[in-house]
Amino acid sequence: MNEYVDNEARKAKLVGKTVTMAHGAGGHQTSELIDMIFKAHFDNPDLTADDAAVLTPPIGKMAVSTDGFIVSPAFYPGGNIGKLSICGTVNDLSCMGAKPLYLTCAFVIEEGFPMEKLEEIAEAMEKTAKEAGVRIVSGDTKVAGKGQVDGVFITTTGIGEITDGVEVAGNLAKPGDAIIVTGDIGRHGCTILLAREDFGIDADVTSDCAPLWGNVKAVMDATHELHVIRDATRGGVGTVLYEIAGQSQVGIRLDASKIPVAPEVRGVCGMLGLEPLYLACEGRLVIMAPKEQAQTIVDALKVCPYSQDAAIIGEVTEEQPGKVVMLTEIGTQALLPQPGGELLPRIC
Amino acid sequence: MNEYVDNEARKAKLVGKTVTMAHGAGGHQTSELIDMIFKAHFDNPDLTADDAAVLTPPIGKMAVSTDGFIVSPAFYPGGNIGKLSICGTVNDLSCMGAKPLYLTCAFVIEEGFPMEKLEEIAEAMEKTAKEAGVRIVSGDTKVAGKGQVDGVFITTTGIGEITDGVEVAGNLAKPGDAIIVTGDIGRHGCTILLAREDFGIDADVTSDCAPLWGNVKAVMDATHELHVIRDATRGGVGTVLYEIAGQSQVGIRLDASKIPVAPEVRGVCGMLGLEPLYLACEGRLVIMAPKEQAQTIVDALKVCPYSQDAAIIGEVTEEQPGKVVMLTEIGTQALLPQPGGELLPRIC
Amino acid sequence: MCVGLSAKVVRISDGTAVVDAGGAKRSVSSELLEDLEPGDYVMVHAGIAIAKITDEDDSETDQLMEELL
Amino acid sequence: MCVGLSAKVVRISDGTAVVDAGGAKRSVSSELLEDLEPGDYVMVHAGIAIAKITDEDDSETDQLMEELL
Amino acid sequence: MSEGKKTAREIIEGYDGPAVRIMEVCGTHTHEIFRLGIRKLLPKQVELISGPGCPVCVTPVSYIDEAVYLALEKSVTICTFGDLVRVPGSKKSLADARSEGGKIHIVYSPADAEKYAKEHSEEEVVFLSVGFETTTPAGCLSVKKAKEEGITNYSMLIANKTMPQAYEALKGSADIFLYPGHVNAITGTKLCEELVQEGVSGVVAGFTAKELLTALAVALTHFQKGKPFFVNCYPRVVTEEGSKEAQRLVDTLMEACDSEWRGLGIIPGSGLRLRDEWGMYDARKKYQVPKMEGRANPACRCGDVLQGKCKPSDCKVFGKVCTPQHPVGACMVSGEGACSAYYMYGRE
Amino acid sequence: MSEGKKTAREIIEGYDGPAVRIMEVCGTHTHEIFRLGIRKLLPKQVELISGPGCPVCVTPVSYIDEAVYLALEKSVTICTFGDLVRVPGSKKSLADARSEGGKIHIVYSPADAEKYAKEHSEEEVVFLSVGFETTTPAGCLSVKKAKEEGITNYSMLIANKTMPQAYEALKGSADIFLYPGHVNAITGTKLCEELVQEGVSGVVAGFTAKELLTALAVALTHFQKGKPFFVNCYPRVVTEEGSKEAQRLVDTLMEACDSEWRGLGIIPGSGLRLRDEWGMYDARKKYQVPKMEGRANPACRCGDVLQGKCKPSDCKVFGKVCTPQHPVGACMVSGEGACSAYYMYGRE
Ligand code: SF4
Ligand code: SF4
Ligand SMILES: [Mg+2]
Ligand SMILES: [Mg+2]
Ligand SMILES: [Mg+2]
Ligand SMILES: [Mg+2]
Ligand SMILES: [Mg+2]
Ligand SMILES: [Mg+2]
Ligand SMILES: [Mg+2]
Ligand SMILES: [Mg+2]
Ligand SMILES: [Mg+2]
Ligand SMILES: [Mg+2]
Repeated sequence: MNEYVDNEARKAKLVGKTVTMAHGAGGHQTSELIDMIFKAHFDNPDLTADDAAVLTPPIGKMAVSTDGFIVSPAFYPGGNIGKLSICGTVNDLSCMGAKPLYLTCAFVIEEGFPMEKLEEIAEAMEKTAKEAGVRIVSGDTKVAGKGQVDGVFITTTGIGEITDGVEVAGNLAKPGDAIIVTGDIGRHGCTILLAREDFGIDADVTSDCAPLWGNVKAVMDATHELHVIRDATRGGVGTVLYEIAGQSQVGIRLDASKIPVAPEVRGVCGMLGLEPLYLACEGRLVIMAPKEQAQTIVDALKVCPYSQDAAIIGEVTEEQPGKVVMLTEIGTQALLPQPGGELLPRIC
Repeated sequence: MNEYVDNEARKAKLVGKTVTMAHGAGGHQTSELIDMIFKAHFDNPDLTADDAAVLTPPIGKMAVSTDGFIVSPAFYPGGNIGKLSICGTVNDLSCMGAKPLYLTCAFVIEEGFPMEKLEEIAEAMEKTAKEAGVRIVSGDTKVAGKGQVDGVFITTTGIGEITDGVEVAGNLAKPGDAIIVTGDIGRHGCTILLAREDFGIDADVTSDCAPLWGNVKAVMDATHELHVIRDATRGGVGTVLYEIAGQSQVGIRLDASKIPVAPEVRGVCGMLGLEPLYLACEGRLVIMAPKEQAQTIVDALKVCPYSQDAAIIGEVTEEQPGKVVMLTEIGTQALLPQPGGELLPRIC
Repeated sequence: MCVGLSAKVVRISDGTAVVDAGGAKRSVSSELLEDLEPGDYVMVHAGIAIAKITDEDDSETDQLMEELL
Repeated sequence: MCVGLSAKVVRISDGTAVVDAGGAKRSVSSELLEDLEPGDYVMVHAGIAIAKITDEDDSETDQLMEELL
Repeated sequence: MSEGKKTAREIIEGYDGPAVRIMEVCGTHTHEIFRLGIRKLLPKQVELISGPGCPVCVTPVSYIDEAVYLALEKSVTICTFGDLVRVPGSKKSLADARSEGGKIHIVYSPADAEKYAKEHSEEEVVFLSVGFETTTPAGCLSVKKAKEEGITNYSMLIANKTMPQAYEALKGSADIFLYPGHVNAITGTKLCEELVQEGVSGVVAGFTAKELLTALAVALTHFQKGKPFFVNCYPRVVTEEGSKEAQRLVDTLMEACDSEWRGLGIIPGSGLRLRDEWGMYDARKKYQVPKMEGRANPACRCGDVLQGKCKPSDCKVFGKVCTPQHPVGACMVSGEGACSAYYMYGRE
Repeated sequence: MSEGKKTAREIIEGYDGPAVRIMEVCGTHTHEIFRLGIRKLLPKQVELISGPGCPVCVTPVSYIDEAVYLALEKSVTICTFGDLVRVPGSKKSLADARSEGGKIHIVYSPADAEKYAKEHSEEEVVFLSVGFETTTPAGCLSVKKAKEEGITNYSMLIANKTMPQAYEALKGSADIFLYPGHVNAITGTKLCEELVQEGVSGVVAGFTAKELLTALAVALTHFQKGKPFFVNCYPRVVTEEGSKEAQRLVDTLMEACDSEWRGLGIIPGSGLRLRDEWGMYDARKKYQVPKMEGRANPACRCGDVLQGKCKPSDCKVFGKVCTPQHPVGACMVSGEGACSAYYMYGRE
């Protein structure tokens, strides 16, 4: 109750305030900003105010991953850059079969950025980190001059503990593996595109952004026979599949009709001449595992949040190593074009 | 020899090229950029192309630190943002008495940034990481649209192994401790100020930016009786001393005449009405240890690169906890003003 | 040469139609088409409805095939 | 009210003097001072040399004290 | 779906008539034919040629140079379909111009460009008007609207083209034209019917798998009968008359002119320009754009490819120097370009 | 150093004459007196009052409002000494304006502002001309240069002030004035000598520790003799005549006007403005800056502080609401301001 009152008081102090160069100068006001927002949300026994956090290392092997987040706009249907920055790194760790333990976050904030927005971002980070079971242990705040950065950038780095007996990697796909996606694809990329560009398109699409350690754990609990787990972020499922095909030197055959795509996403893609397979997801995994395990995995996923729509969308083949082939609606097979370059809406 | 030829060929390919949005789209060209520049410099057995690096965890306690680097300009006398981004995190780990083991780096690059500049940055990172004995294990590259970011930002996160038996922290300063700085102060801040702003001042000042694990190790080898080690970065020595005085609830007394400042830095500060104690250093430590150890520590530092000018500049006292007092040139004692806010040159 | 999308008209107001494709809505020019009504299907290209579509799917090809054989 | 810095003149060219303070050099206006020569000491404020200094340090105060006592 | 249409597919796969060259004039047809792997269904003696129906592919180098000039020299905001962003000019693409600070704004429609101009009265806005009969009306509507609203900072850089002259020019290149359904939606079918008198056969095709297969089946069946023919296989969209409104609109604002087609040279009367009374919306006049010499890469055989004189793989630089990531010619840029399609779908 | 001057210090510490109020007029004196801890040397009956000699402290709220108006409403580039950036206006400081996108450029000298204007002919540049006799010539030189070079995008927002009128106004506030050496370097000593006739005593003081102590010793020794006096204790810089060139320069370009001093109100004839023939360099005229009402925070007692009527710590908001980080009045902004000095050096 008392905490509630304090929290309200804290929030009230943020109203109308903005981040200033002084908040980035390393003195009193830097501490003030950290206390007012970051400590209020991230506090835990491992969080340090010192130069570095002192932590108990993971047992066995340790997974480490870093990602910078520069999403524009920073707020969009289904999330914000704060949530994204936690999910991105939690998911990268999860994809190595690693339980996320610790997270660091470094903020670069534009002078004039509203404190209330920063509060929203930190709130989302707190919530998402909690859900993922990961502790924020160290942070950094830099303030960039007006125009030197657009809004706010966040870089997170995660440390995870690799569960014994599970070895997954992009080069371990085997012919005969089934290919599973954990839900409908392209929602994050579609959401951002609509939020950023002024295409005048109105569609009820929200980002799929979600922390997926729970899903990976469920799959690993169901079977240890797993070859590849990958989150289909930048470049979407299509890019990830080409990467894996290359790393593992296998062919990949997708059944176009099995790939889950929300009708709205399909509609937007139709208008803008885009292919959903190349739109980023931030809450979808691509999993490759022996065909025999496929249904077990899908069943395990279907009972987890964020993966009720898991589906088997294709298989790994020996033919055409390095390539991704689509089984089309007329029963032919055609190469999926290699992704490349910036995603540009087109009219022809 | 052959590698030399290849490296020349690689570099030749970068001439006149710039980073494009396509390099950030996550497909083929992203890999190309990573291979052409980052892998060429950072390659080592622990560096991953996967979502996360898989590493052997440190023994005992682990130190983790992150920092974002947004220095403008990115190139300045004595270094560049690449060198800085390694030094900053290596030094933060070192300040915890932790030997730096692993480093991740996340780049945010502005569309149009010259490849040759990126090459120079990566080259400096390679060289500095090697010197510090740390391995770059994972990276990330994002490309921001023109104007969305100014040049290049780098966030590094480091993992270190804490040597048994050493415990240093900002709250461990004790009355009677001697205060040591490892060299002349304010050079980095002064260099950046002159490089960034057009004050028309011409001074032969170079950044002090340096990786200091070797110096910390030398000190720890000389004595385990250490209380505080801190790198005097943002806000300079003055800010760091106030922080420690607050965290340890002690007073600090400095002898103004003992503080090493290069004459050029003093000259620049004279012109711009600035106090060298508030100018950032990127290669200077503040060390607090029992008075009896002070000379041993200084002697150990004087034989290391980057700390030949180490000096005892004051002592920790019981009086005026939380405050920093200066012994002035007329033998009086006066409070050092509390640092705060942006560093602004002044005429009055 | 022209990405065309068949979409359903959901609203009309002078010269403008709001069309819907799978839930993605956008307002497009309907100046080239007369007598458009909500429920009609149109072919949309670059922000204008270029043609009214008589069948909402490609089933008319069945008839073409019948004629052919 | 005015941060003043005593600096040594190292170069002169019409209306402008390059002054040196501990190795930090900057060109300042010397329009307010006549007959400036390299080696002279000047008081610099906001980019102009406002006065020539007869003594380069504050030792003249010794004399003042002597007179006083 | 495929079962229902076995008959069309059977006709195609079972075709045992004389050798026949079918030119799909439309880039979207090219794209769909590749996506669906339809070429694999064709007997040897049926050859599909990808014609000049991709506005990007036929856009001359000089046009890009003009746009780059406006962006960089005149500091104009360029509004464009995404398709044009990566097309190489003599020295720079629009993506290059953007990375040098040029303002390139991607729009879904000319109407959006006009709206952008209205909302950014402090900027000079130029829409890159390319395309055939289907696209031209949208550009004309935007100019009409600008006039109605008194918008003076909006104009178009026009490279619109008309198809009939191209059919004439390419008469000898194919036995059957697969006419672009959306062009015919505007122009109607009369012209195509008239071409039958000149011995030119063709079918109007829609864009779904079923429509494409049906059109091909119809074309091959008729071809075997030995007489020139025309069939509208897309009657749900295409009428005999086409869109009178669109024809009237374009005729009010524009008049025919000679026009350069990349690779094909100048085709008399195949272009459009704004009539004199609409001259203030003509960016070339408004900004006195100098005549550009437009040097295409001499290795590029786009022109021959467009005329069916050679296959993309016959071009020396195809797939080596010229890739979708680093396109040399326009046919490699557009997803509809024959070279791009050949490359992406892995056809040699 | 301190040993050599024991005599001056002894005189000060041993002073046993009547109670005496000494006003250090100059902000730099205030700053140095605090930095050196000189107040601690003074016997009880010697009171040091910090007068109105900090240009920032006496700058009225309305002046900042005018500058903010120019930056935000007229999109002018403001060139300013760093000192003014954080001074609160009625609603916004220049730092606030900058964080809202206003262009605020910090310069070392007015000459640099003029140079900036010359090199950025596409911008309108306004220099914020504040300061007393010492600083005014630099502004005049910049205007003269702009005229010579035909620069038309440069002008000044003028709030320059002259000291003699202030001495008159403050006559009753102190027994002895510590005259600001650098003002006297321009004005000479005649005026101060004349004030002796009116019973006003004073010494011209330099800025080193030795010079300050000497000046105080001289002042106290003379004061004990009971007669009004004047001594130039800074003869190495200050002559009787001052700088004729500077006086002539200012007189050529400027004329006296009434001027508002923050806290003191309007002092007739204490301000300067450009003469009519230089009106094109007067930003108020050039941009028709409307009259600003300038509401200072009613709690602020800056005016009383400047007149020695109260100590900073007598102000209700001192150190609570009003801190150097969040200054309420101008005296808390400048490092020279009495409130700031009291706060930073911890005097109550
Ligand atoms: S492969 Fe490239 S260069 Fe060759 S014809 Fe095609 S577009 Fe032109
Ligand atoms: S403490 Fe602040 S509000 Fe009070 S007089 Fe000083 S500047 Fe004004
Ligand atoms: Mg990562
Ligand atoms: Mg943003
Ligand atoms: Mg990632
Ligand atoms: Mg990933
Ligand atoms: Mg930090
Ligand atoms: Mg750190
Ligand atoms: Mg930079
Ligand atoms: Mg740090
Ligand atoms: Mg540190
Ligand atoms: Mg990454």
